[in-house]
Amino acid sequence: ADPDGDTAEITLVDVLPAATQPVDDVTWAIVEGEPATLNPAASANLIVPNLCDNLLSLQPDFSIAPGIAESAEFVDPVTFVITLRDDVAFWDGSPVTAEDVAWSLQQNLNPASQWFGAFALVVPDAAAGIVATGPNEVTVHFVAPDSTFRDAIAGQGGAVMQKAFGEAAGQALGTPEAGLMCTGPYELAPGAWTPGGDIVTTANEQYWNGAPLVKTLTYTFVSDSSTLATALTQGEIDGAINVSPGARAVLEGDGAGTLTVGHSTASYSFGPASATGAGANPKIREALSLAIDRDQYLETVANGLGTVQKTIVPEFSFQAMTEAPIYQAGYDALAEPKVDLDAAKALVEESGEDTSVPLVVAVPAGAKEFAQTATIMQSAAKQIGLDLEIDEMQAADFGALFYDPTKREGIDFVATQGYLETPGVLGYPSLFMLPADQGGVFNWSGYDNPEVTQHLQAARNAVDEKTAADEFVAAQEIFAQDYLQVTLAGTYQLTYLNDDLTGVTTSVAAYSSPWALHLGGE
Amino acid sequence: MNAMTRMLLERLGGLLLTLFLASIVIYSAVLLTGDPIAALAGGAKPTPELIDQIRLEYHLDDPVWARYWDWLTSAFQGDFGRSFVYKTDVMTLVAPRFVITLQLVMVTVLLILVFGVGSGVVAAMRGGAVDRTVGVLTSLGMALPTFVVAILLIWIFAKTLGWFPVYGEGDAGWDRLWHLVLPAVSLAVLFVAYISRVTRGSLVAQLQSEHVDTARVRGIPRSRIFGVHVFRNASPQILAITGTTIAGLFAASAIAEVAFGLGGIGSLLVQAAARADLPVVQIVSLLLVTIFVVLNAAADLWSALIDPTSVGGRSAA
Amino acid sequence: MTRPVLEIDALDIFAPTAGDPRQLVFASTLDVGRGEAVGLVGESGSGKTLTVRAVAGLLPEGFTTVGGIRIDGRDVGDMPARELRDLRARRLGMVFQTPRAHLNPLRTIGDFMTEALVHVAGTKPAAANRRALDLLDEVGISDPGRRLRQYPAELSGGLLQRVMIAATLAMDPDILLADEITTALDVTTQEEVMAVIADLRTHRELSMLFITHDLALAGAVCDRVNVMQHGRIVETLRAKTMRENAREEYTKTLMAASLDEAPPMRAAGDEGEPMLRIERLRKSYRVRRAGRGKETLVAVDDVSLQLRRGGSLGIVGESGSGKTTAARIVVGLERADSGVVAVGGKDWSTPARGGRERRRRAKIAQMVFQDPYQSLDRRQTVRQCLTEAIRVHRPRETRAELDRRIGELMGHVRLEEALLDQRPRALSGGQRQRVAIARALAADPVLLVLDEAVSALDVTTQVEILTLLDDIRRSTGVALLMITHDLTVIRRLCDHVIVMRQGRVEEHGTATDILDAPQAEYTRLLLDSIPRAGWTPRRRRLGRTSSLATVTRSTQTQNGR
Amino acid sequence: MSVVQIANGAVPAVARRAAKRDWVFRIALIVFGVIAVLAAIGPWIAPYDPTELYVGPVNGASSLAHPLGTDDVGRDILSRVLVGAGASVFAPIGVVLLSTLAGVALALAAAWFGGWVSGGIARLIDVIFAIPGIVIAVLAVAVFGKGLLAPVVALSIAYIPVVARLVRTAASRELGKPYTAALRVQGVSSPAICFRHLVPALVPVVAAQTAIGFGYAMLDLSAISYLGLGQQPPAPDWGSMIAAGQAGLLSGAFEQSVYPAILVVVTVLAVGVIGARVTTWAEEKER
Ligand SMILES: Nc1ncnc2c1ncn2[C@@H]1O[C@H](COP(=O)(O)OP(=O)(O)OP(=O)(O)O)[C@@H](O)[C@H]1O
Ligand SMILES: Nc1ncnc2c1ncn2[C@@H]1O[C@H](COP(=O)(O)OP(=O)(O)OP(=O)(O)O)[C@@H](O)[C@H]1O
Ligand SMILES: [Mg+2]
Ligand SMILES: [Mg+2]
Ligand code: NI
Repeated sequence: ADPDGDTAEITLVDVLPAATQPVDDVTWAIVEGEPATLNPAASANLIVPNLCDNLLSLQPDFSIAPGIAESAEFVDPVTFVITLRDDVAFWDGSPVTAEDVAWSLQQNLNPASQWFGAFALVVPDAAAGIVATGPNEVTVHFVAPDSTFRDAIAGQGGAVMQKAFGEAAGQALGTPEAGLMCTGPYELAPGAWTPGGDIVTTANEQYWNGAPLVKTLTYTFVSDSSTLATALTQGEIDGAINVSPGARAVLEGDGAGTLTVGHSTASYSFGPASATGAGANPKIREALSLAIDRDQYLETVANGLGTVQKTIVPEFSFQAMTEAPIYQAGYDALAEPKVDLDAAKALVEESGEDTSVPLVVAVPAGAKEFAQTATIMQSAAKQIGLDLEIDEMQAADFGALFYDPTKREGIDFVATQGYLETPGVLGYPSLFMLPADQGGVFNWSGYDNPEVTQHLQAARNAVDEKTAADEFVAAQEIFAQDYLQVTLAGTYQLTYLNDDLTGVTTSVAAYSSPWALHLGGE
Repeated sequence: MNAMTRMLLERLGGLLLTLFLASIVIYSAVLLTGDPIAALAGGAKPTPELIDQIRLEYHLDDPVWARYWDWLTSAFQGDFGRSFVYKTDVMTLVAPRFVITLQLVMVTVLLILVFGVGSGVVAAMRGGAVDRTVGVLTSLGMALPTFVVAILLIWIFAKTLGWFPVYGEGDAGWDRLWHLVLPAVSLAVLFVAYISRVTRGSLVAQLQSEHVDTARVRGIPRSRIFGVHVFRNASPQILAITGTTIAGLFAASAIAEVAFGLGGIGSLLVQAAARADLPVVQIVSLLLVTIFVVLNAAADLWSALIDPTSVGGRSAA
Repeated sequence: MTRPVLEIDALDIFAPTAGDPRQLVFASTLDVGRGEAVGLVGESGSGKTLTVRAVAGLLPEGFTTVGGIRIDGRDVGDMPARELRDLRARRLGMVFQTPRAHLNPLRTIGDFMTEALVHVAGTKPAAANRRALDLLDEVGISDPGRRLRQYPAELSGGLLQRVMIAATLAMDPDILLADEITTALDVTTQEEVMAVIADLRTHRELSMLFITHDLALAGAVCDRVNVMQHGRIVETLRAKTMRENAREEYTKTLMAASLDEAPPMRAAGDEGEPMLRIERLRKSYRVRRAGRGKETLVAVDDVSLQLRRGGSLGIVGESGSGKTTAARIVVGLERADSGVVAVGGKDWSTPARGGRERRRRAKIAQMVFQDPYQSLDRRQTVRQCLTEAIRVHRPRETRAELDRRIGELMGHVRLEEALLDQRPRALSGGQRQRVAIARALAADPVLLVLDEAVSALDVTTQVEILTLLDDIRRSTGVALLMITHDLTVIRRLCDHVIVMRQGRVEEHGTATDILDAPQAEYTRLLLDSIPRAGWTPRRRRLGRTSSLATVTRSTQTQNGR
Repeated sequence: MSVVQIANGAVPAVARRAAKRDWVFRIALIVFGVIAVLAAIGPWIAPYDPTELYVGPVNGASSLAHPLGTDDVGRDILSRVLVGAGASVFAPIGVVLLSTLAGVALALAAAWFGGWVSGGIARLIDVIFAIPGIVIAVLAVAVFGKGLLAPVVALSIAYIPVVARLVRTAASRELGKPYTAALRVQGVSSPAICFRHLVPALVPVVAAQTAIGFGYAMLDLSAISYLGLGQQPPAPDWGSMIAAGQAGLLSGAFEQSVYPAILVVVTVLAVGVIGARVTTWAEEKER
C-alpha cells in the first residue's frame, strides 16, 4: 500500500522548490535545544548536516546519490572502496585528501561514537581497517560482509572532517571553543557559537556543489512549542524543522509562513525498561497495545499529522531501496494494530503478573506530546485493570536512563520518539532485539530469541540485497509480535518556513543532508 | 570611627556572612539536584570507563566540603567553573544572559516606578473614586499570576493585535526594548499592584500623621506638604520595599523569560537544572542571592541616607 | 469690651459612621477676647480636642460640623478655601500635646522654624533664619544656632515644646490654640513652658484657648475657664473665683477632687528592722548618643535607702531621674551593676534564677506599674487575671476557695464583683489600676512597689486610689515604695521621701520635713513648680542642653518593620 | 515565581473599607467557602473521571454534557477543575501551615531567648530570605522528587522569613508591654507566659498573615506548576492545567487554560478580601 494512502487530505512534500534569490539573514529555530557538540561522531542534530558533508549524499526521497565520494562500493564481500571527487575543499581552502576521509571514518571505531554500530563489522584496528589507498581513494576492510554500511555513510557516520584540525582540537572538537573544519555549504567561524545563545554560520562561497544563497544562517534554540509557534507565525524566526504537531492549528492559520508536511521515519513508541516486573512480559505489552486506540492517538498527539504504523521499522526507511517491494510486502503482511479490550484483559489475566503493583512509565518532561502519550497509556492501562504511574523526567534524568542501569530501577516503560536518519531497516531491530553483547544496547528486558538474532545477523551479513531483505522480513515476522517497542504512531516531518523563503528539504532526510543548501528567497 | 563608616562596615560584614552561608547551602543542595554524567558525557553514550574517567576528572566522588573548598578557592581566583553541558567557562555563559535579564528588570522597574509608585501617589492624593478604582485594580493585579498575564498578553498580541513581538530578545538597541515590553509588563503587573499599595499605604499613614497636621495648620501649601513632608517621609519605607521587590525581580523574571523565550538567567537556571548542569545552577543561584542581598543592602542604605535620624540606628538584622 | 477674636457658636461635631453620623460635640459655645486666656477643662473624651481642631480645620476626614466658628467676626464656613488657609496660617497658631509627633522627624529644627516664613509669607531664607534665631531666643532656648541644625529626635520634650511655640509665633498669630501642651512634661518643665507662654502673652497681646485636664493649672494661667462634659460646655467661670462660683454638680466634683485639698493621712511608721535595704545601687545603660556612637548613661547612681515593715517611702524626681529603674531592680526585672538589694534579710541583688525562686520572691514583693492601660493582658477577664495570680502561689486551690479569695481581693480594692467577667477594655482607667492592685495583693506581699500608679489618671480617680492604698496599708501592714514625680501624692501617702535627680539621691527625710522645710535647692524647685491657686509660672533655669538619652529598652514600643 | 514580602500597607485601604462594608466581605467568604467545599468534595461530585480520556471531543467547547468543555486529550474540564481544586486549595493551606509553624517557632525562640539565639535565628532567616523562592523550588524538586510535596516544602521554606520577621516584631512588641513584666513579677512561669499570654496575643497577626500568605502561595504554586516542577500528571491542578492549555489557547481552544485561571484569580481575590478583614480586625484588637 502507498504510505500516503490513508491520509488523502494531506499532501506530502519532501523538498521545496530551490530558491533563486539571495538572502542576507535567516534565523532558524532548533527545536531539540542546543546541542552539546557539533562533532558529527558525537551528536545527531540538524545543524551538522549543513556544516559537514557526508561521503554519499542522501536525497529528500531517501535515495542515495554520490557526494564527496564519486563512488563507494563493495569490491568484494569484505572490502569497500571509496573514490573521492578531487575538487572538494575544506572551508580553509585546503583540498580534501584520502587521509582526511580515513581519519574521519576512523572516529566511528570508537565505541563512544554515535555511529559505532554501523562500523561494528569494520576491522577494529583503525590503521588496518580504514586505509587511504590512493590520493583519492580510501579502502575499508570488514571482518564480515555488511549490507548496511553503504547506507550508513550517507549519514553523519560518513561525515568528512579535516584531520589536522581534528587532531589539534582533540576532545574539544565540535565544541564552541574548538569549532569544526568541514566542507559543507555553511561555515562555522571560530567564536560563531555563543553557548547558551546561538550559532551563526555563513555561506561557504567556494562550496563544490554551488554556494548557498543565504549569507548568514543563524540557529537559535527554542524548545517550547507554543513559544516557537508564536515566534514563527510572527515572523520573528524564519523557519524550523520538527515543529510540534500540537501547534498545527496555529501554524496552518495565517502567519508569516507555511507548514509543510514531509515524509518521516519518526515514530512514537514505548518499550520495557527492565528485565523484571510486568513490563518485561510481552503479554502485558501486547495487552497495552490492544488497549490503545491508534486513530485517537494520532488525532490527539499528532493532531492528525501521522500514520498508523504497524511495527518499529517505518515504511519510509526502505522506500528508495532496491528491494523495496520485498520489504513492503513484509510490512503489509503484518497485522494492523487494533483495539480489543477483552482480548487485552484476557492477556493480562494470562500473563500471571501481579496487577496490584503499579507500573511506571518514564517520559521526558516539557513536551506536550509525551505528556499526552503517557496520559493515553495510563488511561489504556486502567481500562484493562493495570495501574500505571507517570514519571515525567527532566532532560538530564531521562538521558541518564539510556546508559545508567541504576537509573532505570523502578521504571517499567520508557516512552520515546525515534527516527532513522538514513535508509536501512536493521538499525532499530539490532538495538532492541539483539542480545546486549551483540549490539542490543537498548535491549533492557533481556529479550533473546535465537531465531530473530540469526535472521538479523544473516540480513546484515548478506552480500546481495535480496537475501538481506528476505532475512529481515523473516525476523520481523517474529519480533513484531513480541512488542519490544509498542509503536503508537508514525509521524510526519513538519517544517515551517517563512513565505519569503524556499528551498529546504522537508523530509526526514534533513538529518543527513545539507537541507539549507538551496534555501533562499522565492 | 564615624558612625556612617561603622554602619557601612557592619553592613558589609553581615552581607558577606549571609552570602557565605548561602553559598554553602546552595553549593551543597545543588549537588543533590541531579547526576551530571549525561551532561558531562556531552551527548555521547557513556561507557562505564568513560563514566569512571568523568567522575575522576570532575572530582564527583570527593566529599562535599572538599569540592566546596576547591570551588571557593578557585572562585576567588576568578575561576567560577565550567559548564558541564557547554564545556565553557560559566561566566561567558552567564554574562550575556545576565545582560538580558538586567535589561528586562530595568524595563520592569521603570513600569513599577511609573505605574506602581505613580498610581499609589495618585490614589493617596486624590482619594475618593480614584482611590477606589486604583484599589480595585490593584486587588485584581495582586491576584493575577505572572504566567497568566504572560499567556494573556501572548494571546492578545500574537493572535489579535501583533503590536509587540512576543518571542525572543531581538537585537540590541531599540529592537531589544521593543521585545522586552510584553515580558516586562507580565512581570510587572503583580509588583505594580503591590508597590502601588505599599506606596499608597505609607503615604496615607504620613498624610494622617500629626506632623502633617502641624504643617497644614501652619498654612504650608499643599504641594509642599506633599513633596517635603509626606512623600519624603514615606520614601524610606517605599524605597525599602521597592528595593526588596526589585532585588527579587531577578529571580522572578524566570517565568516571564520562559514564557516569552528570553535568554536570561532565569530561564538559564530552569534549563540548567533540568540538564543537571550543576556549575551553572550553582553560579546562577549564587548570583541571584548576591544580587538580592546587595540590592537590599543598597536600598536600606539609601533609605538610611534619606532618613538622617536613622544613621547607625538600624539593627543589622 | 471689644469684639472677641475667636467665637465658637453652637458648634456640633459629627463623626461619620456606617449609619447615621454620631454626634460628639453638642452646641458648644465659647469666645476668646483679645489678649485673653480662656481655659477648656473636662474629663478625658469630653470633646475638648475636637473643638479646637475644628477651629484649626484639622478634623479627621469625614467629620462634619454645624454651627459657627468666627475669627474676627468672619465666619470661616463662608470663606473660600484659599483665604481660609491663609487666615489660619497667619492668624492662628496651634501647639499640640505631643511635640515629638507633631514635628517632621526628618527635617531639622531650622527647616521647621522657617518653613512657614519662607513658603507662606515669602520671606528670604536668610531673613527667615535670623527671625528663627530671635524666636528661639525669645522662648529661652540657649545656643539657638546649634539647635537650628538639630533634628527633633535630638531634643528633649520641653525644648521641643518651646520650639513648637516659637515656630507658631513666627507668623505673628493673634490666637494661640494650646491642646494639653504640658501633659507630657514633668512639673519643672511644665512650669517653664507655661512661663514662656505667660511672657509672650504680656508682650504680644496674644489670645489663647488653653486645653488641659489639670484644673489647678487652668486656674493659674487662664482668665476664664470653660468646663466641658460629654461633648457639652456645661459652665463658664472666672478663673480667679471658680471654686466659689461653681454651680454645676460636675464642676464641683472636679474642683473638690484636687489633691491638696484633702487631709494628710499619714500613719505613724513603726520603728523596726528595715524590710527593704538598698545600698550603693548603681545601674548604667549603653545608649545611643544624640549625634553618633554610644555613651554610658548612669540611670541609678549610688542610691541607698531603707524601708521598714508597714512603712511607706516615696521616691520623687523629674522624668528620667532613675526612679523606675531602681524599682525594676528591686523586683528583679533589671540587673544592677553594683550595690546591694536586701529584702527581709535575703540578698536580692541579682534577679531570681529559675521559676521557684521567682515565685518565692513574688510572694514577698509585688509591683503596680505606671500604665494601667498596658499592664493588664487585654485578652484576660478580671477573673482570669486574678485566678492566674492566685494560682501561682496556690496551684491546688479549690474552685470555691479561689472564688472566695477573688471576692476578698475585689473587696479590698472596692470593685464590684459584677466586673469580674469584663476585659480591661471595658474598664475605666481607675478600675484597671484597681485590678492591677488587686492582682499585686493576691500574693499577700509584704512589699508593694507602686510606679507612678496614679499619674495617668483623672484627679478624681487619683484621690480614690490613694485613699484605697492607704487603707490597704493600714489593714494589711504592707510596706509601700511609692514612685512619683508628683509631690502632692507624697504628702498624701508617704512617711519618708527620697528626692532623686539624674540618678542620684538629692535629699531624703520624713515627708513632713521635706515637704515643709526642703533643704535642697532642687526639692524647693520641685515644690514650687506645682500649679496651685495663686501660682504664677516662672522661668527658673535654662533649658536642658542635652536631649534625653534615647531609651532602647524593649518596653519602648519597637517600630518594627 | 515571587515571594512577596507582606509589608505595612500591603492591604489596601480600599480592601479594608470594602471589608468593612459587610457585603463584599460576605461575598468573599461565600466564594471562598464554596471553593473550599468544592475542593473537599470535588472528587465525589465530578461528573466524569478527571483522568479519563476522550469522554468528549478533543478541545471541545462548552456543551451540556461538558459545561466547561474538554481538554486536549478529551478529558472533562469541569471534572478536572473540581478534582484539581483539592490540590490547588489545600496545597497553599499546607504551605501556610508549615511556614507559619516554623516561622512562629523560630520567631518565638528569637524573641524569647534573645542574645545569640536571636542573632543566629536572624542570620538563618536572612540566609533563607536571600535565596530566591525559585532556587529553593528547583532544589526541593531534586530532593523530594516531583509531586506536590516538593513545591509545598519549597514555598514553606521560602515563606518562613516573612512570617518569622512579622511574628518576631509582634512578639517583641508584646513582650515589651508592661503586662509581661507584671506577669514575671507575679512569679508566673516562663512557659505559662509564653503559651497563655504571648501565643494568644499573636493569633490575630498570624491569622492576618495566613490569609495573605495563602493568596501568594496559591499564585506561587501555580507558577511552579507552570515551570513543570509541580504536581505529577495526570492528577490535575489548576496551575498545570493553565500551563497545559497554553498551546491550545493560541489555536482558539481557551477552555482548558481560562477556567482554572479564573478560579485562581477569584480564589486569591476572595482570600485577599478575607485577609484584609482579618487584618483590620487584628488591628482593632490591638487598640
Ligand atoms: N477620629 C475619631 N473618630 C471617631 N471618634 C473620635 C475621633 N476622635 C475623637 N473621637 C471621639 O470624640 C470624643 C471626644 O474626643 P476628644 O479627643 O475631643 O476628647 P478630649 O476631651 O480631648 O479628651 P482627652 O482629654 O482624652 O484628650 C471621644 O469620645 C472620642 O472617642
Ligand atoms: N533599658 C534602658 N536602656 C537604656 N536607657 C535606659 C533604659 N531604661 C532606662 N533608661 C534611662 O535611664 C534613665 C532613668 O530612667 P527611669 O525610667 O528610671 O526614669 P524615671 O525616673 O522613672 O522617669 P519617668 O518619670 O519619666 O518615668 C533615663 O534617662 C532613661 O532614658
Ligand atoms: Mg484631647
Ligand atoms: Mg518611670
Ligand atoms: Ni524582532
